[in-house]
Amino acid sequence: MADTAARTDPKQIERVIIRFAGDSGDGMQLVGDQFTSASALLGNDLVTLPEYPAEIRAPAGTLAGVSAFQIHISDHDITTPGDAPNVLVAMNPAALRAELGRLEPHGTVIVNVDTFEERNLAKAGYESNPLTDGALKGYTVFEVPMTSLTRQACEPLGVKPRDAERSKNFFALGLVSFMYTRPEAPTIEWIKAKFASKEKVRDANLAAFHAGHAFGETAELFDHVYEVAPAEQHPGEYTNINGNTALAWGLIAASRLARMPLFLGSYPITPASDILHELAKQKHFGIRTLQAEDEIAGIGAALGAAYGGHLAVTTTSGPGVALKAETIGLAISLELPLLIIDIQRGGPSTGLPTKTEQADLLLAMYGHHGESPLPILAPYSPAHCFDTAIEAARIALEYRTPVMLLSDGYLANGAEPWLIPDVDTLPDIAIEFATAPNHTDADGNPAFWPYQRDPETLARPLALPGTPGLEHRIGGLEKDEAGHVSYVPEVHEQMVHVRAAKIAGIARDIPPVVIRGDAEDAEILVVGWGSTWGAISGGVDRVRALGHRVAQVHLTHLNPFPANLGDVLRAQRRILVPEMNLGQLARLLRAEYLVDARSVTKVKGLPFTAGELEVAILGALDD
Amino acid sequence: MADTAARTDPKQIERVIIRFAGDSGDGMQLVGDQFTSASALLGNDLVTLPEYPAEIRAPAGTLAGVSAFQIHISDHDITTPGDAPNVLVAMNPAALRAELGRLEPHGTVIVNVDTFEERNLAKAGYESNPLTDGALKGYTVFEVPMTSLTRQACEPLGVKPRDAERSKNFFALGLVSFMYTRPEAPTIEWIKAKFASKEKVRDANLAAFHAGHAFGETAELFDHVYEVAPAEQHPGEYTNINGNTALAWGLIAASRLARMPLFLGSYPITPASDILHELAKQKHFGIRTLQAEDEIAGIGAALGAAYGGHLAVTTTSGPGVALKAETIGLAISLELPLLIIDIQRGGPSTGLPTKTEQADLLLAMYGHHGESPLPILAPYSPAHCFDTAIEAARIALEYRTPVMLLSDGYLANGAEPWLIPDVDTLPDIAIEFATAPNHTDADGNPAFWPYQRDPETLARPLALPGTPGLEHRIGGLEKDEAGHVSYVPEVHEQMVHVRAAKIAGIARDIPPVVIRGDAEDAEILVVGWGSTWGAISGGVDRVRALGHRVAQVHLTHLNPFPANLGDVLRAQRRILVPEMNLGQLARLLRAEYLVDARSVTKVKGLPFTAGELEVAILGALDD
Amino acid sequence: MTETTVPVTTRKDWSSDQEVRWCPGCGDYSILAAVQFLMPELDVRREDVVFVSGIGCAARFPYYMNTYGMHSIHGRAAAIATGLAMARPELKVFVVGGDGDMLSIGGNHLIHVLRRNIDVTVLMFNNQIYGLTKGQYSPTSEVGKVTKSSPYGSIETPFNPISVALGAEATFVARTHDMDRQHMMEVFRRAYEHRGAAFVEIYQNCNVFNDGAFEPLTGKANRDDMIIPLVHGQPIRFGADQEKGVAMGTDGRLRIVDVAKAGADNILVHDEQHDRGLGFMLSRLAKGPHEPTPIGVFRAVQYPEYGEEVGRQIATAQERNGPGDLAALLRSGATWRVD
Amino acid sequence: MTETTVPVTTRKDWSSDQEVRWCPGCGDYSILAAVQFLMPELDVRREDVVFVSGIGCAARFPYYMNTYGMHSIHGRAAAIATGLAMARPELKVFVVGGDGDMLSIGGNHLIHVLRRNIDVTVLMFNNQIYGLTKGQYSPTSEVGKVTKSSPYGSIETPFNPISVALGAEATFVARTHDMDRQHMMEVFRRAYEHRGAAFVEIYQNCNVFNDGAFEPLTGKANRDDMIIPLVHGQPIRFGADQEKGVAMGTDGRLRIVDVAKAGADNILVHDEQHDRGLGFMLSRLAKGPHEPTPIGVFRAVQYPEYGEEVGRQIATAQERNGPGDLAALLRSGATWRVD
Ligand SMILES: Cc1ncc(C[n+]2csc(CCOP(=O)(O)OP(=O)(O)O)c2C)c(N)n1
Ligand SMILES: Cc1ncc(C[n+]2csc(CCOP(=O)(O)OP(=O)(O)O)c2C)c(N)n1
Ligand code: SF4
Ligand code: SF4
Ligand SMILES: [Mg+2]
Ligand SMILES: [Mg+2]
Repeated sequence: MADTAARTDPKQIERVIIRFAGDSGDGMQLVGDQFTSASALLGNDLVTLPEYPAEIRAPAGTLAGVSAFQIHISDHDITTPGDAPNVLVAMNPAALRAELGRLEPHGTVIVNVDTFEERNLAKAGYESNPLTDGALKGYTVFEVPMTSLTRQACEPLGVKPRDAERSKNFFALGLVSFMYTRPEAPTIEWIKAKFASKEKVRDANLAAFHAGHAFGETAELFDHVYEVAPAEQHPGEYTNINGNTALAWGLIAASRLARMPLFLGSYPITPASDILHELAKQKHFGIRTLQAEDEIAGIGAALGAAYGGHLAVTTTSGPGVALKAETIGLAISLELPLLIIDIQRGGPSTGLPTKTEQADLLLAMYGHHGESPLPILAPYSPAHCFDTAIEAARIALEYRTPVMLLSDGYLANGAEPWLIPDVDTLPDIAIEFATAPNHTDADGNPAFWPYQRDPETLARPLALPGTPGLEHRIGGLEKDEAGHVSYVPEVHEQMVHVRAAKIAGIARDIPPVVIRGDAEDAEILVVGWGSTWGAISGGVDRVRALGHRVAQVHLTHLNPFPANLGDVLRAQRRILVPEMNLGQLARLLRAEYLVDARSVTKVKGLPFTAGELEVAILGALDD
Repeated sequence: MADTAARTDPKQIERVIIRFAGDSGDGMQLVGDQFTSASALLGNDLVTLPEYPAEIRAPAGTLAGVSAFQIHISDHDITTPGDAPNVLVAMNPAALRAELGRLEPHGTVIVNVDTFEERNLAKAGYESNPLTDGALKGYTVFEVPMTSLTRQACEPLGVKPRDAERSKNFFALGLVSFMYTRPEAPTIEWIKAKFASKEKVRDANLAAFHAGHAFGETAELFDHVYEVAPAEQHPGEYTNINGNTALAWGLIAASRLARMPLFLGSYPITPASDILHELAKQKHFGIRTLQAEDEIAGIGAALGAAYGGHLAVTTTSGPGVALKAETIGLAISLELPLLIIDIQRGGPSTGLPTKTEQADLLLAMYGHHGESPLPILAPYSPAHCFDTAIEAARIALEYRTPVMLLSDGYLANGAEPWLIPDVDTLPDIAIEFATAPNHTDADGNPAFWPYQRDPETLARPLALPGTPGLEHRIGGLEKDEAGHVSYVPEVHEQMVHVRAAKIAGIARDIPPVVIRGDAEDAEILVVGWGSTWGAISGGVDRVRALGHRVAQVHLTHLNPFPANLGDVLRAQRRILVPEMNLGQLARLLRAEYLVDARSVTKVKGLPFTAGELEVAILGALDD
Repeated sequence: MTETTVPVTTRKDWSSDQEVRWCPGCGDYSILAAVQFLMPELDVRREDVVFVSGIGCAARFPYYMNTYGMHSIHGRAAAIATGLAMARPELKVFVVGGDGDMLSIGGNHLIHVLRRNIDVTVLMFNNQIYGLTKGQYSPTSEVGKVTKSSPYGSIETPFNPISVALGAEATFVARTHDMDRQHMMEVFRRAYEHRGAAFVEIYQNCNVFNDGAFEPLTGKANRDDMIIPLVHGQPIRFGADQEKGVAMGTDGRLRIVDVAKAGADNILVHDEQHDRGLGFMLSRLAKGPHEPTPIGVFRAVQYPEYGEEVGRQIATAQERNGPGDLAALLRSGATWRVD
Repeated sequence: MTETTVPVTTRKDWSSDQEVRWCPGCGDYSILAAVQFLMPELDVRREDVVFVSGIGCAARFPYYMNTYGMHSIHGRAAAIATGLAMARPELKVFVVGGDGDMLSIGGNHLIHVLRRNIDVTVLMFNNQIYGLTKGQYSPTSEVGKVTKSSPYGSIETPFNPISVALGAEATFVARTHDMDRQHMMEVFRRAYEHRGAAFVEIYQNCNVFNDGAFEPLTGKANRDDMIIPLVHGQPIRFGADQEKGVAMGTDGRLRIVDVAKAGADNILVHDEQHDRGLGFMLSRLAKGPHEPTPIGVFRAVQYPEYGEEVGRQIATAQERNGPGDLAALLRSGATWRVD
């Protein structure tokens, strides 16, 4: 058959969802990332979902050790990593067993057949070989001897067979790149750069990648290859970015825009550590990072730096937020700008440390003693982490308040193409520090009153240590306008109200909510926050496509809510609030606006799929 | 005038509110306590309100150093320390200045006139002498040279004048005891016992007390003395008790009723420390107390003891609750019984450490990461702390869950007469520990599954270390019924729901709310929780006395709410929720039941008065 | 529990049914083996042993022991174990964790559990790295260490865990390493038998994120010249032929000397029970695992154990006041009757 | 700020307008006075000085200094000061607090700020009690102490703060007491001038809850025989006629000896820069303030200071990569254009 499928014109498809799965040691995240890059360069729209186990390295070949990377590529605007994968690449039996259930009916399975021998099957808990016992009936299965072909490809290089085997993930990458007509050059360049310092490994990986590609071309397994055309996108320069990197860069941008050095006090914790890693790397921006002894010290140091006039940040996940509660209370009492970034993960307690969840909203809102309000923001997509970091910094600085930013494990590690903003168009968020007294004392002498507020924003003046003549003391005890400790009942009551009013007043300074979908006369409004945006949008679009009128609101500002939110909500017939928790935003909306917001919840450590939300919305319409 | 007023029959009055105020060093709390005891022995109903400054000893004679003790005694059932005092005893100018504003119009002022000289007036910020400049017009003022009379009385004892002066508080006590016909004997006995080891001090105090009494009898200042008849009370044996003691005793009782030793892990903090002090004293009950290195260690040690089968408790205030958040999450995940006791004080941050507030309800409810529900209880009066401690222990043990108990500074230090319960009538709250396997594994061997739940309560079996054959591991990672770590999405979702259902299910096991006042057809329902009970009851009674129909519900169980609460609320025309915060219970009720609960708030570090609530309720009726 | 003798067991009895999930080649395996081999030699029943851990790779330890166990939260194991040991003095409580868990977030609980002399055996796996969070430097990492969180090299002076423990009044302090099962077992046995808090630092190789950190010391070829074994009552000597020794000068300086030159009599005799700082000086001998380093027991002194003292106070209180009468307690203030 | 010389000040300039609210007779007053008298002697401007404190009586200190100040939360001052000192290396940051604040709840931050050698001056007021919460025992209270929380006597071995600091790699460690203003001022000056973390323990009398705790040492009549002054480079001698001294034996034991008998040459010469544990041994000489106790500087060594190292790394990074170009950063991954 000279006229093999592979040589025919590629078949055009709108979109495809591919899931790479293998052992933790198999390098699935690495090839997933590179497949993403190559697709991004092609101009596809894409969303990714990496998933890895909590163990550093669970025993090889076991279900617990399976690591997976899902990518959804499309020729049009997409918002989720896809409901059910179309293609599953399974590097071993455990990967097949763990992941098969997610595959779409009649989906495609590509297995590394070399690994389907007795020991591995047993480790995965298979009693018989699924490749032969009919378990895969209905699926399109390609059995590829990836290990042995990789070994063969590396033989001429003089690489030992055991070492050569490690490159089998690049074989898989080559094969899938071929199937979906990804260009080879960028991947080759990338392998060369990435492994520049380890020649043997570089060459083995290159050989494996070529071999995989060549195998696709020559083996007559595939009827045809596929092509996903570039998506229509705003013109401009793009890069592929995950949420944690976007957040880190957003913080760097905010520090530039505020003309204040950046300070990070943090303690490592999954899935937040990468922000620390990224900022530690970018020291030439004048960034100071402290890997503190614990989360309390992390926020403590950040608070000290904030007091010293730095743009101060602490990053963590749920357990760390819990530990920081007392210091957050102090920051609220001191009224100092501070960013507290929570990359949420599955709880309670250690819970599911590598999985995603949205269950810290009420903790962010209420997790400090006394009446202690603070603003809360949440980005809705990986790239939006960049903007949200800047917006959080703007609010923190302008209102002299700690601000909570709630991202989550899905945003943190998930990636999407991002139209790189023109840095000159970013907002100026610099504030003025006090340089002169703002008061005259009883004896007619100039004085500095650290809690004499701006009448509009209610923000207090900040005088940095080092400013001559403005020496003053601040603290966590209740104080009066002059900053002096006061236990006078009326002063306390007034301060409690002023602190509340200051935060509530931020509503005047944030954009009103905008309705997506059917702004008028909708049958139902779907309200979300954070990382569910993609799935909710997908679900809403599907239900609208069925002819229903559906409105959608997605909140970035969770405290205070946008000023028009109450009116928007009260105008609705039905309100549905999908959340990856047991209904936390719904509680806030019900309490605040007395509207019958109903919850759709998913607490599985996994994001919603658009399909799930389609079903949920349709179900709610029946009520 | 042989026929002096003092020798006429005492004038009967229903009730009186007396406020003793002086410098921190003046011993006002001590004489207040003893006046309380004497009144209790007389059979009066009474409620007290001690108030002291945050400093150990602020400079003598300053406003910051004023310490006060208010007592309300009555011949009928009362519930608050009274709105405005009828009598103010002011030991120095600062006390007069700080406290006069609270006195009822035309009230009585008794001052220690010896202290009204220039230096003291200046320290108090008086520019002229209020005794002579007309500032006290309209009040009935008695100027008594307490210091010099005390000195004179002690002279024969050979006590040095400077030492003698220290007894002037007992002079005041003697005088007021005379005015309100308190029997002398119990106070004399008490002085003898209390100062047994310091003879000189004892004798000086006795002399001063007698002198004060005698002064009242002989000086012809008073038209007549007053008598407050005993209140009608249930027959039985009474003692006067404050909230912290009642709580400590309740914990001891619970440990007896559970047949488990008591363990307290705590870190000192005002106003909770006295519970630690009381339990440390009662070691003969087999109690173990650990003054830990911090709040986290306090709850950590308690959790360890709980795991070991002790009735485990940690006590603290707001800042400590914030610090314990992460460990509370672990306790929720482990499902171990544990009592977390928060004696709330003014916040945020260090706030008003010696003042009362109710602003930790939402912290208790939501202050942990992930979906982490736990029961919350709050006592409504000092004596009710005893019952609530037992009820909290019952729930913790039966449902294997940490429980939050929210008291506050007002309950902690306030006292009331308490009908001592018959210990034989207290409930048995003992639970059974696992002693045998509860499962058979795949190979047919017996196994112990630590998360295989009771189908009704959803409680898990507890096997104590030391139990042969039931060795197992527990932890904060998500786990399945067998107790094995599980990251399976469905297992997590199920566990999240089960943990929520377990706590929600406690509603079946707690008493329904009972309506006080007008159960039917009320114009308004007033809902409260915690220490506001007395003031709310007083306010409700006053409004009813004006002819309005008012219903009152006071919640001890705040999570879950009693099963009938929704029905009760939804049947109302208006709902008013008075709280010493910005409306935290109101938020919970609105979110849960979608009822328009309105808030009345007071955040001054002081309890509501019945008068304030009368005004608030009447105001709400107009809406 | 009518039997009075402890049943005979083997390693297998002490191994749980859970799959061990450390990276292949991790030093944690050999520590686990040492503990599992040791347990049958101790006079203890499985049900009376509890392993409490924090979070980290090391902290997974309890899952693999067929005893009672709690995998708690990061840094808090010592606090939790304190409560357990106080409540149940008859149990044998182990605290297990990593250098991050115990010296970073858990530093305060560690020094307090040692100071209080709670009856627990603390096993600290020091791999000089955060393993579970994938390789940040730890409070024991050397200056200059390049990790994800210190791409320009760490600038923090590391803790010397032995010094920290001794500065915190620890009554038993020892060091061992994962390449010597016999030594580990011996040290663990001594720690287990110590009444009060016993602290053991175990040099542990993290072959994924910090491979070979202790190789200069624990590598077979290096041991003779680099490991200084401490033996109570014996002169402190090392080297293939015991040719090197440690001596104290009147200037208050410990020095490594050539035994032949210095004279065997001038070699310092190790004294675990030295109460005023010798162990500390020995802990300062090496500035890191690239210099000759003492292993073994630095300090072992008998001080009152906390739980026992608590028990004694309760007993005293009961002698004085009787065994707690609830009805009487409720009447211990002034009371009155209403009829 | 064009002036280059620091204006001349007096104590009054350094005193804030806030009324001092300690109990009359409290040792805190004399410490405050010593600091306020010292400040004009240091080459520093008021606006460049920051006092950061936790919670406790001692922690009220910042309110009384007419400088910048933060009264933070219990135990966390060292952590907050770490961030401030890193962010603003030109400021002079003091950390002030009590024994409870720094060694109980704040113990971990204390040992880490010392280990990291952050440029702060830590003044720990040790009154061996919790003052502000009205008299519970503290981690430095002696065994047997009867307090509200230990009615049967405390059973906890106290920390020796000097030992803790030395065990935590502190580069400057000293002790002084509230009855000797000159000594306080001298020690504070040395601590202030030290680059890196300086730890000073100040024996402080709490006359309300723990009166006379240090009287056996600091009482005028007792000082000669009970206080052992440490002076760098000098033999360690004390007594009215310097008749007593401290000597080291080859058995590794420090002893208090009669100088005449032992011979003046055999008296140990104090060496603050001793890098391997002499300061620690000296800290163990007394088991409490009822035995002859060294005061002065136990250790003073020069190690790289943290903030400076951070600055150096930033400078290196900027040399290597230029001063941070935001637009370039956003393009540092693979990019593509859509037209
Ligand atoms: C409160 C909290 N903070 C941070 C983490 C993340 N975390 C888990 S283990 C660990 C450190 C692990 O290092 P180590 O204790 O040395 O153990 P190892 O993995 O090296 O054995 C960290 C930072 C957490 N689980 N909880
Ligand atoms: C988180 C927290 N826990 C507890 C307290 C209560 N508290 C305030 S000061 C203090 C200890 C005071 O002792 P110390 O630090 O020795 O200072 P001193 O008053 O003796 O000067 C305690 C326990 C608090 N304010 N915050
Ligand atoms: S990461 Fe290191 S310490 Fe953790 S299991 Fe792997 S090798 Fe062991
Ligand atoms: S309680 Fe003690 S430490 Fe506190 S101010 Fe009073 S005397 Fe000083
Ligand atoms: Mg480690
Ligand atoms: Mg103290």
